[in-house]
Formats: sequence, C-alpha cells, structure tokens
Amino acid sequence: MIKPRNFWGLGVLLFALVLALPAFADDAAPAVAAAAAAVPAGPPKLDSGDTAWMLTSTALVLMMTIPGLALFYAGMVRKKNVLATMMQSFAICCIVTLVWTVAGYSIAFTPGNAYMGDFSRILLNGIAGHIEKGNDTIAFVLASGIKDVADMTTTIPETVYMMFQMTFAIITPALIAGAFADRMKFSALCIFITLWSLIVYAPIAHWVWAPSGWANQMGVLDFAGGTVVHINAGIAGLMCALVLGKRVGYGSDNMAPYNLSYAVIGASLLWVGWFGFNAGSAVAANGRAGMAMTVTQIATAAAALGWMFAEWITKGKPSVLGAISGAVAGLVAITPASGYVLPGGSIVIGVAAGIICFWSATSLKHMLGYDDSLDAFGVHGIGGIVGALLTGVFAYGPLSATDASPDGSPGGLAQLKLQAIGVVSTLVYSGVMTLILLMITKALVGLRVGQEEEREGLDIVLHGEQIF
Amino acid sequence: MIKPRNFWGLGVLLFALVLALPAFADDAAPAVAAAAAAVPAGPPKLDSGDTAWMLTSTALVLMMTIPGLALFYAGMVRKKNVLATMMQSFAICCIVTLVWTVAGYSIAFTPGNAYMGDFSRILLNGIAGHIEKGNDTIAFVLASGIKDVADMTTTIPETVYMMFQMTFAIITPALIAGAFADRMKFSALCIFITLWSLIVYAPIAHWVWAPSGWANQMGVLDFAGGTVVHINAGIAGLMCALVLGKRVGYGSDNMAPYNLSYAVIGASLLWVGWFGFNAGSAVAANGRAGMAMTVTQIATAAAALGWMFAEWITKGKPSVLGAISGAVAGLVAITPASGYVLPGGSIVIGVAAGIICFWSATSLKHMLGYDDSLDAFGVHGIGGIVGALLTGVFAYGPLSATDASPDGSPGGLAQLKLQAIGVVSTLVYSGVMTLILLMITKALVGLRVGQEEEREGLDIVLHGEQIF
Amino acid sequence: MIKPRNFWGLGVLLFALVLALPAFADDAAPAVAAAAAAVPAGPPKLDSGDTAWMLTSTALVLMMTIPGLALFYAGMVRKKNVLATMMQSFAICCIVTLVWTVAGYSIAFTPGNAYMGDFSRILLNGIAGHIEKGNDTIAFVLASGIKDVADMTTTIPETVYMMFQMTFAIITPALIAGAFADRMKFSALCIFITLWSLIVYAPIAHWVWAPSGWANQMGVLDFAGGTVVHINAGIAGLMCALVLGKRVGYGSDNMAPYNLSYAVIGASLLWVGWFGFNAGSAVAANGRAGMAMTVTQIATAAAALGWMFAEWITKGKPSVLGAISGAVAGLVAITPASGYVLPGGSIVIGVAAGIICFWSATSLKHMLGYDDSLDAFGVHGIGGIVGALLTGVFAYGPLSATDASPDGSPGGLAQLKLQAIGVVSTLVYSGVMTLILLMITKALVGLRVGQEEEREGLDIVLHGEQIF
Amino acid sequence: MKLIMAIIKPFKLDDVREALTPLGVQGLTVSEVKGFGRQKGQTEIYRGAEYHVSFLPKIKIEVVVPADLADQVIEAISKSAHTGKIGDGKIFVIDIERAMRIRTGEVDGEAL
Amino acid sequence: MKLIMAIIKPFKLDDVREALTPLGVQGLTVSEVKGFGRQKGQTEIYRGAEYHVSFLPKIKIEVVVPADLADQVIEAISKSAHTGKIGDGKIFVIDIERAMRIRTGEVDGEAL
Amino acid sequence: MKLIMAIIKPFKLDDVREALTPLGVQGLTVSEVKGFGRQKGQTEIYRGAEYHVSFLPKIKIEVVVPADLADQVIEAISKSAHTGKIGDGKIFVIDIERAMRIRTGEVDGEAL
Ligand SMILES: Nc1ncnc2c1ncn2[C@@H]1O[C@H](COP(=O)(O)OP(=O)(O)O)[C@@H](O)[C@H]1O
Ligand SMILES: Nc1ncnc2c1ncn2[C@@H]1O[C@H](COP(=O)(O)OP(=O)(O)O)[C@@H](O)[C@H]1O
Ligand SMILES: Nc1ncnc2c1ncn2[C@@H]1O[C@H](COP(=O)(O)OP(=O)(O)O)[C@@H](O)[C@H]1O
Repeated sequence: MIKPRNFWGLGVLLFALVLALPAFADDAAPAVAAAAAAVPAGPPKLDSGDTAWMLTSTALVLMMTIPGLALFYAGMVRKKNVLATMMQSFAICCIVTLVWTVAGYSIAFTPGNAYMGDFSRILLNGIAGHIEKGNDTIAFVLASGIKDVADMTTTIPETVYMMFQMTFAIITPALIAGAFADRMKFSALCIFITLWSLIVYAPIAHWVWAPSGWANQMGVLDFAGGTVVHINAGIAGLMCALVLGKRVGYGSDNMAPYNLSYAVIGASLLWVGWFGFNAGSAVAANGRAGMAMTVTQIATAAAALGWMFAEWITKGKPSVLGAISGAVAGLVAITPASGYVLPGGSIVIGVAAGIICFWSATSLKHMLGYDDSLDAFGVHGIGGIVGALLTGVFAYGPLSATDASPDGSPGGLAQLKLQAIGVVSTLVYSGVMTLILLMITKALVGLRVGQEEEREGLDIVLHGEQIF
Repeated sequence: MIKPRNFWGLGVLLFALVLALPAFADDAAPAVAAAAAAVPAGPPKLDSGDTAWMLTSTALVLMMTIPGLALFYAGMVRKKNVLATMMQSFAICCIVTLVWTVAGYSIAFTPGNAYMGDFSRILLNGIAGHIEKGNDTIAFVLASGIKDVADMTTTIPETVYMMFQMTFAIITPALIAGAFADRMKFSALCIFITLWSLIVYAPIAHWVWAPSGWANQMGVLDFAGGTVVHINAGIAGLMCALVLGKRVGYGSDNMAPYNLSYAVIGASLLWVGWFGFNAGSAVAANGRAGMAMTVTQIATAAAALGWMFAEWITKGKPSVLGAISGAVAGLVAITPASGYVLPGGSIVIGVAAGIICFWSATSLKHMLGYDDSLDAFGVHGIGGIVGALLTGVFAYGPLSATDASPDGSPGGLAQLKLQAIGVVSTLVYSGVMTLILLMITKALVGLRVGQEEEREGLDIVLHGEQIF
Repeated sequence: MIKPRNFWGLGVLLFALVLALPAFADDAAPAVAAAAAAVPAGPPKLDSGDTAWMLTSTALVLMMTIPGLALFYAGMVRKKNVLATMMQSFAICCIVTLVWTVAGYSIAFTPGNAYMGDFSRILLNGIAGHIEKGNDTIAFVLASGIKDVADMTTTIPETVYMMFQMTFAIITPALIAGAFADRMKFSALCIFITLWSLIVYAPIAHWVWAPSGWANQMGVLDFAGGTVVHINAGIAGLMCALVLGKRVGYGSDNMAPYNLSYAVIGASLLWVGWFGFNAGSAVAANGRAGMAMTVTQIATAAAALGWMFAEWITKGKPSVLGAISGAVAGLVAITPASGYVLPGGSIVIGVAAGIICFWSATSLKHMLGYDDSLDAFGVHGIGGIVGALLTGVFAYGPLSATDASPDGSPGGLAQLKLQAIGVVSTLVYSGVMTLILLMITKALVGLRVGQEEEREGLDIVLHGEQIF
Repeated sequence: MKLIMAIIKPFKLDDVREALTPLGVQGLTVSEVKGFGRQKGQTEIYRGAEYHVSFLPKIKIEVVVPADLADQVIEAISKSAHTGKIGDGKIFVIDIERAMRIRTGEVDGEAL
Repeated sequence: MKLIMAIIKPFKLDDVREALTPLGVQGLTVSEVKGFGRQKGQTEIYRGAEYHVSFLPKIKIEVVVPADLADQVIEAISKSAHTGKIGDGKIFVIDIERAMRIRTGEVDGEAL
Repeated sequence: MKLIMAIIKPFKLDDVREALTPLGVQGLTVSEVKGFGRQKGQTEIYRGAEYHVSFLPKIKIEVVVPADLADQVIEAISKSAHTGKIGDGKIFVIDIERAMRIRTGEVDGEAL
C-alpha cells in the first residue's frame, strides 16, 4: 500500500525539478526567440477558410471522445460495465468543458510565466472583447507576454482556438479512464478528473504550447499532443492502475470483451477524428495541415499492420482487437510528429509504434503485473514516448521553417535530447501529481466500488441501468 | 375521443390569430427595416471558406438525424421496436428531402408574404440559374421581396443554403417521432410527415427566418431553430401522444430500453452534429460561428450536469440516460440563443434547461398522464421554450449588431415579450395544425397498429425484420 | 471449375482491347484538347477555403469505409461473422493506405501514358518538394504531361489531393468484400486486395481521372467514381462470388442478418460521408460542389423511396434493409452524375437506381444463381451502370463548361455512347483482371476457409474472437 | 416435490409471477426460449431471401414446489397466462427427487 | 408422456424439426445453451489475455410426446442431428406426469 | 441416471466446472437464466419510470450423471457454488430414464 503522506514531498521535489529543466537545454532557445522578429502590421485578419477548417476540426476532435473513445473503451469491457464505461467518457466531456471554461483555458493559454498561465481569461473573461457588428474580423493572437519571445498569430477567432483546445483537454482525461475501467466509483471520477484537468493537464499544455511555456521556448516539439495528451494520460493511467489495484477476478475470470464491434466503430471514429486532431493542429487549412493528415494516415495504417503481423506471427492469428489497437498506437505515435515529418518517417514511426505497443500491451503488462484494464499506459503512454522521441529523429526542417527561423527544427541528436526532456518531465510531473490527486480523492470519497458491486457490474450499481 | 370536425374551425381561428400577431409588437420593426439601407454593390461573391463551412455543416446536420437521432431514439425503445424506430428517422429523411425539393423550400424561403413564401422555387426551379462555366461565383441573396426590408446577402451558393435548410426540415419531423414511437403505423407516418412538413414546418420557417416573415420583421430572435425546430416538434409530439394514446402496457409492463448504448452514441452524434446546426447558422465561418459553437458546448455540458446532479440528488443515482437527456436538453435550449449570447449566459441557459427538462420528463409527464414515449415534448418542447425565452434575457447586442442596427438585439423586457410571441404562435399554430393533420391521416389510413401487433413489435409486423 | 491458364490469354486480349477503345470515339477528343488553351500565369495559389473543404471531404470519405461500410456490411451477416466482416473493411483500409503510398498514387495520377501513370511519385517521392517555411502556398497541378492536353490546376496542396484520392482507393476494394463475405480466407484477402489495388484500381483511375487517361481525353464523364469505384468493385465482386462459390447452407440455412441496426448506422454514415465523396470531387468549395451535394441528396432519397415502394407493392412490406439498400443504390448511381446533372435529372436517376437495383438484388441474383452475399454487384455494379449511362443523358452543359469549352459536356446520344464505352471497358478489364488475380491468390494460399470453419464462423476461426 | 415447467407468452411473465406469490411460491427461474407449435409466425424477407419465422419467442418458467401445492400452481399459471389465443403455451409437471439450497445446505421442502 | 431433451449442434436444428413433423410432433421448445464436453473449443486471445473457450454453442430441444412415440422421436433426432463428428450431442428422456394446454385447459395427451 | 439441475451465481460457473472434473464428469450443459427469489435486485429508473429488477441473472447447469455419482456431484456443486450470501441458488435432482450419444448411438451410462 502506497502511503499518501509520501507524495507531498514528491510533489515539492517535482516542482523543483521542473523549474530546473530549462537549464539543460539553453542552447535551443535562441532559434525560437529569434522568431519574435516577424511582427505583423495592424490587427491580424480572420481567414474564413482557416476558420472553417478549425471549426470542423473541433467537431472532429469532440467526436473522438464522444462517441469515439466511449465506444472504443465500452467495446472492450464486459457486458455489465458497458454503460458505465461510456458514461465515463461522456461525463468527463461535460465536466472538463466547464472546468476549461472556468479556469483551464486561462491557466493553459494566457502568458503567465513559463510554468502556467495567468488568470486573465477566468470564465473566458474578455473573449468577446473585440466583437463588434456580429462578425468579429480580428484574428486571435496567442500572446507570449514575454519580451523577445514571439507571439503566435492565428487567422481564426479566439473562441475557435479556445474550443479546439478544449476538445484536447476533454479527451486527455477520458483516455485515463481506460486504466481504471470496471472498478472506479463515479463520484471519485468526478472529483479526480476536475482536479487533474486543472492541476495536471492545463499546466503541461502551457509548458508545451504556450509561447511562454518553458518546453516550447526550449524547442521541445509536440505538434498535436504526444506529451501533453498521450504520455500525460498514459502515465496517469498507470498510476491509477497501480493505486486502484487489479480488478476482482483478474487472471482467473473470463474478462473477454462483450462486443468488440463497438471497439471497431470507436477506433474508426478515433481515426477519422484524428484528422482534426493532427491536421487541425496546423491551425490553418494549408500545406502543413495536408502533410499532417498524410503522415497520420500512413503511420496509422503501418502501425495497425505492424501489430497485426506481429500478433499473427507470434500468436497464430491476426485479431481484430490487435488491428484496431495497432491503429490507435500509430495515431498516438504520429501525434507529436505529425506537422514535422514526411511520409518516409511516418512509416517508420508507425511500424515501431505498432510493434512496441503490441509488446507492451501483451507482454510488458503481464510481466510487471499491473492491471491497466484497457491499456491506457501500454498504448498511449508507450506509443506517445515512441512518437515523441522519433519526432526528434525524423523532423524535416522546412516543415517548421519560418522567416525568423529559416531552417525550422530538423531532427538530430540535439532535438532528440530536447524530446527526451519533454518526455521525462511529463512522466514525472504527471505521474507524481496524479498520485497525489488520487490520494486526495481517496480521502474524500474513496476510489473503488465494493467487491460485490464490482461483481454485479457498474452499470446497475452506479447508474441503475443495464443493457439487455 | 377528440372529434375531427372541431379542428377545422380551430385552424381558421388560428390563421386569424397569426395574422393579428404582428400588431402586438410593431415597435420592434423599424430596426430591421433600417437594415435595408446597406446595399451591396455588384452581385455578391462566393467565399470559399464560408462555403466550405456550410457544406460541412450540412453534412453535420444530416448526421444528426441519420444516424444520430435514429440511434438516440432506437436506444430508448424495447428490442422489438429498434429497427422500426430507426426506420422512422431514415424514412423521414427520404420523404422530407423530396417534399422540400418539390415545394417546401419554396414555401419557406422565397419572398411571398409575411406568412409564407411563393412558388417561384417549386421543384427548385431556377436554382441553377446563374451557373456558368461550372463554377458559379455568385453568392445567394435571400430576398425579402419587400420594399424597405433588407435582403440577406450570403457568401455561399443557393444550393448550399437550400441544402443546409433541408437538413433542418428533415430533423424537425424526425424529432416528433419520439412521441409516437412504438405504436404508429408506417403508412400513417408517411402521410402525416409529408403534410406536416409542407403545412406546418415550411410556413413557420418562413415566419422566423425569411426576411419577409412576420416574426423576423418583428424582431423575434431564433438563431438556429428554438421555435422553428424544437418547440414546433415538441408541441406536435405532444399532440401525437394525446391523439394516439398510451402504449399498450404503459404503466404495468417493463418498458426499459433495450440498449442504451445506442442512445449514448446517438446523443454524442447529436452533440457533434449540433456544431453544424448552431455554428452553421451563422452561414459563414466567422467570429459569430465561433461564439455559437462555444456557447453550444458550454450550455450542453452545463445542462447534462444539471440533469445528472438533479437526478443524483433526488433519485440517488446519476443515470446515463439522464446525462445524455440533459445534454440534448441543453443543445435544444441553446439553439435559439446560440448566435446571440455569451458564455456566461450559456451556463445559465444550460443549467436551467437541464433541471427544468429533468422535471418535465420525469415528473410533469407522469402528473399529466400522457405517454410521450421518448419525451419529444418534455425535452424539445420545454427545452425550446426555456431557450427561446432566455434568449430574450441574455442576448448580447454586439453579436447581432450591423451597420444598419449598431446596437444589435440586446436582451431585455422588450425582447422577452417578442420571444414570448414567437413561442406562443408556434405552440398554437403547430399544435392545432398537427391535430388537424392527424385527423386527416387517421381518416385516410388509421394511425395506430393493432394491439396484438403492438405487442409483437413493429419490427416484425411493419417491416418483416428483426434483430437477434 | 474455371481453369487458371485460360486467364492469361484473356488478360492479353484485354489489354489489346483497351488499347483499341479510344479509336471508337475519336470525335469526342477535340473539346478536351482545346481546354489546354487556358494556361494559368505564375504558380497556382492555395485557397484556404477549398483546402478546408478537401481536408473535410477526405475525413468524410474515410468515414465511409471505417466505420460506415464496415457497419453496413457487418449488419447484414450472421453473428458469427460480424467481427470478421468489420475486419475486412478495416484491414483493407490499412493495406491500401500503404499500397497507395508506395505505388498506387503514382500509377494513377502521374502523367505516364493513356493507360497508366509513371513511377515518378513512387513512395510519394517529391510530394514535399516545394515545401518551404512550413506553409506551402503553391497549389497542386495534376499534370497531363501531354502537349496540347490541359493540366488540371487545383487550389489545394498535393498532399490533400493525394489523400482525398487515397480514400477512394480504399473504399473500392472494401466494397468488393461484400461479395465474398462469410467465406474468404483472411490471408487470401490480404494478397488479393494488394494486387487488385495496384493492377486494377490504379490504372482505371488513371484512365478516367488523369488528364492523360484515355477515357478522360475521350470525354467519358465520371464525376466521382461511377466507373472507377462502383462498376469496378461491382464486377470484381461478381467474379469473386462466381469463383468462390456459394456459402455453405445457402438456400437452406437461415442466413438472416444478425443485427440490421448496424446496417442502418452504416448506410447513414455512407450517406453523410458521400457528401465528401461527391461534393468533394469538385476539388473546391464552390457552386459545383453545392450542386453535387444537392443532387446527391435528392437522388439518394428518391432511390430509397423507389426501392421501398417497389418492395412494399411486390412483397407487402417496406423493409428497413430495403430502404437503406435503396439509399446506397441511389448514392452509387448519382456518383458519376453528381457534378453534371441538375435536381430534375437526379430524381430520375434516383428512382431508376432504386427500382432497378431492387430487381437485381432480389430477383436477378436468384435467377442467375450466384451468391453475392451482400450484393456488391447487384447494388454497386448495377447501380453504377445505371448512373454512368444516365449521366450521358442528363448532363447539363453549363455545369462542366470552361473558358476553353464553353458548352461543357451536355447529355445526348454522343455522350451516351462515350459513357457506354466507359462502362464496358471497366466491366471487361476489371472482370478479367479480377479473375486472374483470384487464380493467383488461390494458387498461393487458397481462397476459401474449410466447410467446418465456415460453419463455426470466421470470427473465431480466423481471428480468435467473438461477440457475445 | 414437483417441477412445474410452463411455456408462456413473454408479456405474461409478470402476471404469472404475481399470481404465484399469494400461493407462497418464493422462487422461480425463467429462460428465454423459442417455441414451435400451432401458432404461425411471420415471414421475414431480406433482399429476396425469404425465411419463415417458425420459432416464436416464449418464456419458460421453471418452479419447484411441494407436491401438494402443484395443483394450485398449475391452476394459477394457466389462469394468469391465458389469453385464449393460439400460442398460449403449455404446462408440464415433472417429479423432483431432491432439492438443496446452496447457501444453507437445507434440503427438499426447506430448500424451496 | 415423455420429455425428450436433446442437445444438438445449432445448424442441425432445422433438420431435426423437419424430421419430427412426419411423426406427428406438433410442438417443441428450443433454447440456446452452451455445452461443455469432449469437443474442444478455440482459444481466444485479447491483448495477451488468453481464454480457452470450453463452452461451445449448442441448441437444446425439449419436446414432450406420448410415451409410445418416444422411441421413434429419439430415433428421428439421433439420425437427423448426426454428423459423426465429436460434439454431436445427447438425447435424454424424462418422465412427464402431467401436461396442460393453457389456451384450452386440455390435459395430457390432448395437450401436446 | 440423474439429471442434476443447479441454479448458481454466474461468476461461480468456472469454479463449479473445475469441481466436477475430478469426479469424472465429462460433459454438462449451461444456460443463462433469470432467477426470482429471496435475493432482491436493484431498481432501475428511466426518466422517471421505475422498474424493480426482480429477476437476477443466474446460470443453470444441467448435468446428467450415473445415479451413484449423484451425491458426490451435488456435494461438489454445493461447495463450489457457495458464497454464503443470499441468492446462491438451488440444486434439483430429476430421474433420467434413458440417455443416448448422438454421434455413436451409445446409450445410458455409455452416453454420458
Ligand atoms: N410437445 C411440445 N413439447 C414441448 N413444447 C411444446 C410442445 N407443444 C407446444 N410446445 C410449446 O408451446 C408453445 C405454444 O404451442 P402452440 O401449439 O403454438 O399453441 P397452443 O399453446 O395454443 O397450443 C410452442 O411455441 C412451444 O414452445
Ligand atoms: N453428462 C452430460 N450432461 C449434460 N449435458 C451433456 C453431458 N455430456 C455432454 N453434454 C452435452 O452434449 C454436448 C456434446 O458432448 P461432447 O462430449 O462434446 O461430444 P459428443 O456428443 O460427441 O459426445 C456437450 O457440449 C454438452 O452440451
Ligand atoms: N422454487 C424454485 N423453483 C425454481 N427455482 C428457484 C426456486 N427458488 C429459487 N430458485 C432459483 O434460485 C435462485 C436463488 O434463490 P434465492 O431465494 O434468491 O436465494 P437462496 O438461493 O439464497 O435461497 C433464484 O434466483 C431462482 O433462480
């Protein structure tokens, strides 16, 4: 049994560590700083095409969580937990929407300092500021708030940027739910997710994506959320699996999925929606978005086939669950890389993700003996790490080049080192904070349903409903 | 038993009432009339970004009905009626497509008079008028046809406008089906929906959205269809529930939903598709669309949590059906408000809709004793009324401001009065007309399947199929 | 038993035939050649709105295969084959993605000659060529590579064009799977599809859509894939059904679909996704896209009602499977016509497709006695032929008019003749080549699972999984 | 003890259960079954393939009662499951030699 | 009367039903069951978790017939359900004390 | 021979099967059933409509064994299915007159 009191110390340690990290890679900063030279004249204008694509991308990414992830996860549990598993995704979507509106967005995307934003957008205060005559024509500038650090000028309204980012804030905690499926109390989930979204997700998003964030300034590359979303959710999931313990009957009862066809629908919708996730992260309908979509498709297919053939060879049959798990692993791994790599690199990333995640979900997990019900860590954590590191290898400079930084961020040893820093900081911060928040939640309402209730199934016990 | 002949008199009465309504609010008209001053020079141009968003929105709104609503409704019925329930949405989609093509669009969106359009677009006559060299570059102007009343100039082709509106014309009658699920004859449905679409939907759409429509001129605000779609479908559903009577076994048999996971998928797709519904109602990819999407998301989450906690507190458990019903209630309520309110207002609208619809679907219905099988009235009717009225309270002027009307339409008592007029007229016109059309249908083919057939289930009886 | 060796001769014969075809319709060529006169000045520019729509369309068309087609097909098989059927669509999606990346795209869309492209885009070589400063602003030109034949200049990046076309390359072989559902080996599927995609699909796409393709030059009209996708998949399916033979128990066992509600979801997603398929084939967000979407909607609804009423009259009940099958038939038939016809023509095409496909799937098939499990030929083959021919009747000139060809391609006898050439060449080439590839696959791994395995079901036998 | 096995129409289940309670029947077991009999089913047609549905959904109730209660139970079931329409179902009686309650190990009469 | 209870392979159901009709059997009841026996199932693997499927899908037929018909019915079932492969199933015979048709109240022989 | 029919809690199925193997039981048949008894279910509420779930999921095991094995089998089942909580289920014993293995035509003891 892990003792709560130890965590407080760890949390403090962690903050110190994070404060120290930027020092490891000072050399990478100038390139970014130089980018500040390009200053747009006059207030930036909306572009209707870019806005159209970002509105669409927002819808696509929302679709990833509901019904995508809800189905993917619900398709892997036993009949008695199908509704409760869908409810986890659905409720998280609702809770995080409000948390993000109230404070999450402000913490993540206002200048603040290198570790978190400020409170200037609490309750979206001021987001309607320059609306005049209905059609707001001024585009959003993601301000760095720091002298010599460039702002990021978009061609879309701030509401759309905020919404697009909200859908990322939603799916990340929803991914964690895969690790504690089948046994967590619903009340515990509500509390834990609220805290986690504010205290873990929003700051990490700030580090990596706000111009003022330390990782961003340092040059850590994460196009669409390898660290912020997947490693973050993966390690948090691992902590949940460790703290909650194994499902009743794990290893002896038959826990075969009730209806894998749901999981296939879910994985398919994740795939389609991921075009919004990755190509949408270009924040415009342009060549970079097109390339991001292309490498997403290729890596996903390569990973699905990678897992499928690995399984076919080692276990004798190519399972459907294997193919879709591989696809998700590929989607995860290409996420940080998507705006940086070319098709060649994407094949390598895909195959690597497919095979490595196959190994982590089918062997590593059993070797280490934790029960991560739906492999939040095995697929998202490991897949995210593979992708984040390989981004540092395969990044193609011209894709990220700008006037201010004409070489962009090409892959290489220097970049690999930066990527490793990104990975490790996320693992450490998210891992430790998740443990702390679990302890708090446990103290408040307890984490797990009783053994009898777990046997009976969460659908009827927690929600008073069932499928027939 | 309601006697058919009484309805004819009511219908006439009603027309008179509607003719009289504009007189109640004459003071609101000038602002709109003044808008006519802004005349664009030369034929208006297409904008590819706006067109891209509207093409996308059309796809999203179609997805709301098939498979969204089909699943939402099918997930709430018993096994023996699952296919028939999906068929209702699907067949309505097909029927209304043709009805709209033949006459509905013309009745709704040509100038005509204040009560209905004319017949200049029968069979879409002339819609290909200015096509030349494949790529039509002239944007559609929704003409008022009235001196001193402004036309509405869009930046998209007429075909796209017509299609976008068609998807609204499709979902509205499909919503009604929730009220008569489990017992209506399929032949009756085909006839009733055809008539209803032409005689109820198209005129109301004209009142509210055509520049020449009386409600539009008066200043009734309905951004995306609180009155036209939801109150309209809700009250029509109530009439259907009253005329058809209760399901066999209502109150004694177990009518628990067969597979609520379908309903979760359906509600999720409704949510995602609603971005097209509300943000698409900006008819452009601009700041107003972004704000409409934002408030849609927030109100929906707030309403889902509102219903969920209300149920948790009063019944002891937060049900999945409750959470998704709340989400739909929130989507309904924010619909009329979406292009007019800011995030703050949207939270209030959401919470109000969630709690009030919880009460109407779980208590009011049982108190009044009608059997609205899937709560078409309880959720869409009541939710629509909540939203339409609160739009009059929370509307933020600058969102709807134009050169001609620099203050826009801010909320306040005057606006609330206008909103109430919109609500009441819709309730009365739709309610009465629906009754009349039900009587006609009953006279032609009868409304309800036999008791034995109802017991056996509509799937096998009406369609000769079943799920296993 | 068909003997493999006969096919080689047929293949050679076929090539000769195809080489000869252009001679039949030389008169049609000049109009197209004349189009070459319009040369754009300077490198063509990206348009963000068009790019937004094409990114969206790509997502929509991917959604058609996964989960759309996967569900449509899985909903029509017996319980024991549900997962295997979904796996067919999913695996084909993955395999074709890589095949297209490696060589398919190059064979289809580089200049080459009239019969196939060249190898300049092998492994997408050079597709990142003009990327500079991240945001590539140069739009893609689909080069004809032939003097006096016009290039096709788009307003989107090449990656997006390539991806959009990839989704077509994916769905086509996935459609074939309907014919061999319930009995093909998974290893055979992997091999057959790889070969088919390269040797059948890519060349036919080149003929019809590459500016240098013989059918394109001759003036065969196929807006979105009536020949390339549907007739092609349909005839290939028929060959598969003939070569594999009937399912065990065909005609005696009850083969009623396990869960038609999946098929309804699938058909609905196909419908929604088809907006990307057809309106996306305008490669821009413009008036032609709007008209393509309009006629798609109308023809689909008309076909669904056509099949439904035909069945209602002849069999006594309107089945859900009938309505959705009709909708798919309508979608298929309007595909080649979508950018060429007006609403009036689309109603005729829809009704014709609905009734004729009803007849082919319910009567013709049983008369001829082959077992095309899910009617790949009866719906896609026949529907595609109906649509391709009627395109030649109803094409409205101004929709395809350009500066160089101010009359466009109006329907008429001349065009009908061209369409027939397109249909016949596709039938012959695809039919014969499919037979050859089936023989090769059979020689390598065998085509069909054993009789006992077929009885037990593909889910457990091929993939080691089942639904409960 | 007797095992009363009744095949009834599905929607009659609640009525039957309610009719048994007053007799002191404290437990019973039901299964979803398909019945073939005089009652004719519908025809299903899927794209021209016709299947006659000769098996109709029924509910099988199995209830073990002391021998002296059997008559009353049969009577109660036959009344509460009766509609008078074809397909109402059957009641069969089988002898039970022993019974045991797993929780307590009680046997025979005590176990019911 | 005798209750003939047969466990058979699912795809043999129609054959068995057709074999019984000529004998004058006018009704029977079937259930979907899972059988455990000598016939071995497949192994399912879900992300490394292996489950051996020891329960295979079977169909249970229950048909009550007059005692003198029992032999013929057993014979007919065993022939029509026979494939000769492992897992073909079993036939059990149980004595039925009483039978009643709910619709009419007819009993015993009349009720079948 | 005796037919041992046991109604047990679903999650106990594997335990029971494992308990029977050592006794030489080579086959058995299970069905998913719903049980009504002293154990009370949950209440389901769907938009204000309350349904008390009086039928709880149970597994019915049917195993035919030689008469002399019956005691041991009953003992094994009652031990392995026991949790001590309400709803553990029942075991009933019925006499079987004949048995036949369809594959081979073997009868009675041989057929099991
Ligand atoms: N001989 C029989 N053995 C077992 N079950 C029977 C028998 N005859 C009828 N049944 C069951 O009883 C149900 C009703 O019988 P049916 O002949 O349709 O009508 P009725 O009950 O009015 O005589 C059947 O569906 C079947 O499940
Ligand atoms: N002793 C038994 N009691 C009840 N059912 C049995 C028994 N033995 C076998 N069965 C049923 O018969 C089916 C077939 O038995 P199995 O041993 O696999 O093959 P075979 O029928 O060829 O002997 C089993 O799946 C099970 O349902
Ligand atoms: N008289 C009976 N006849 C048939 N089945 C019974 C009978 N009594 C109980 N059962 C079955 O046994 C199950 C358990 O019974 P219950 O009264 O809930 O608890 P317990 O087994 O602890 O006595 C019931 O759900 C039902 O399936």
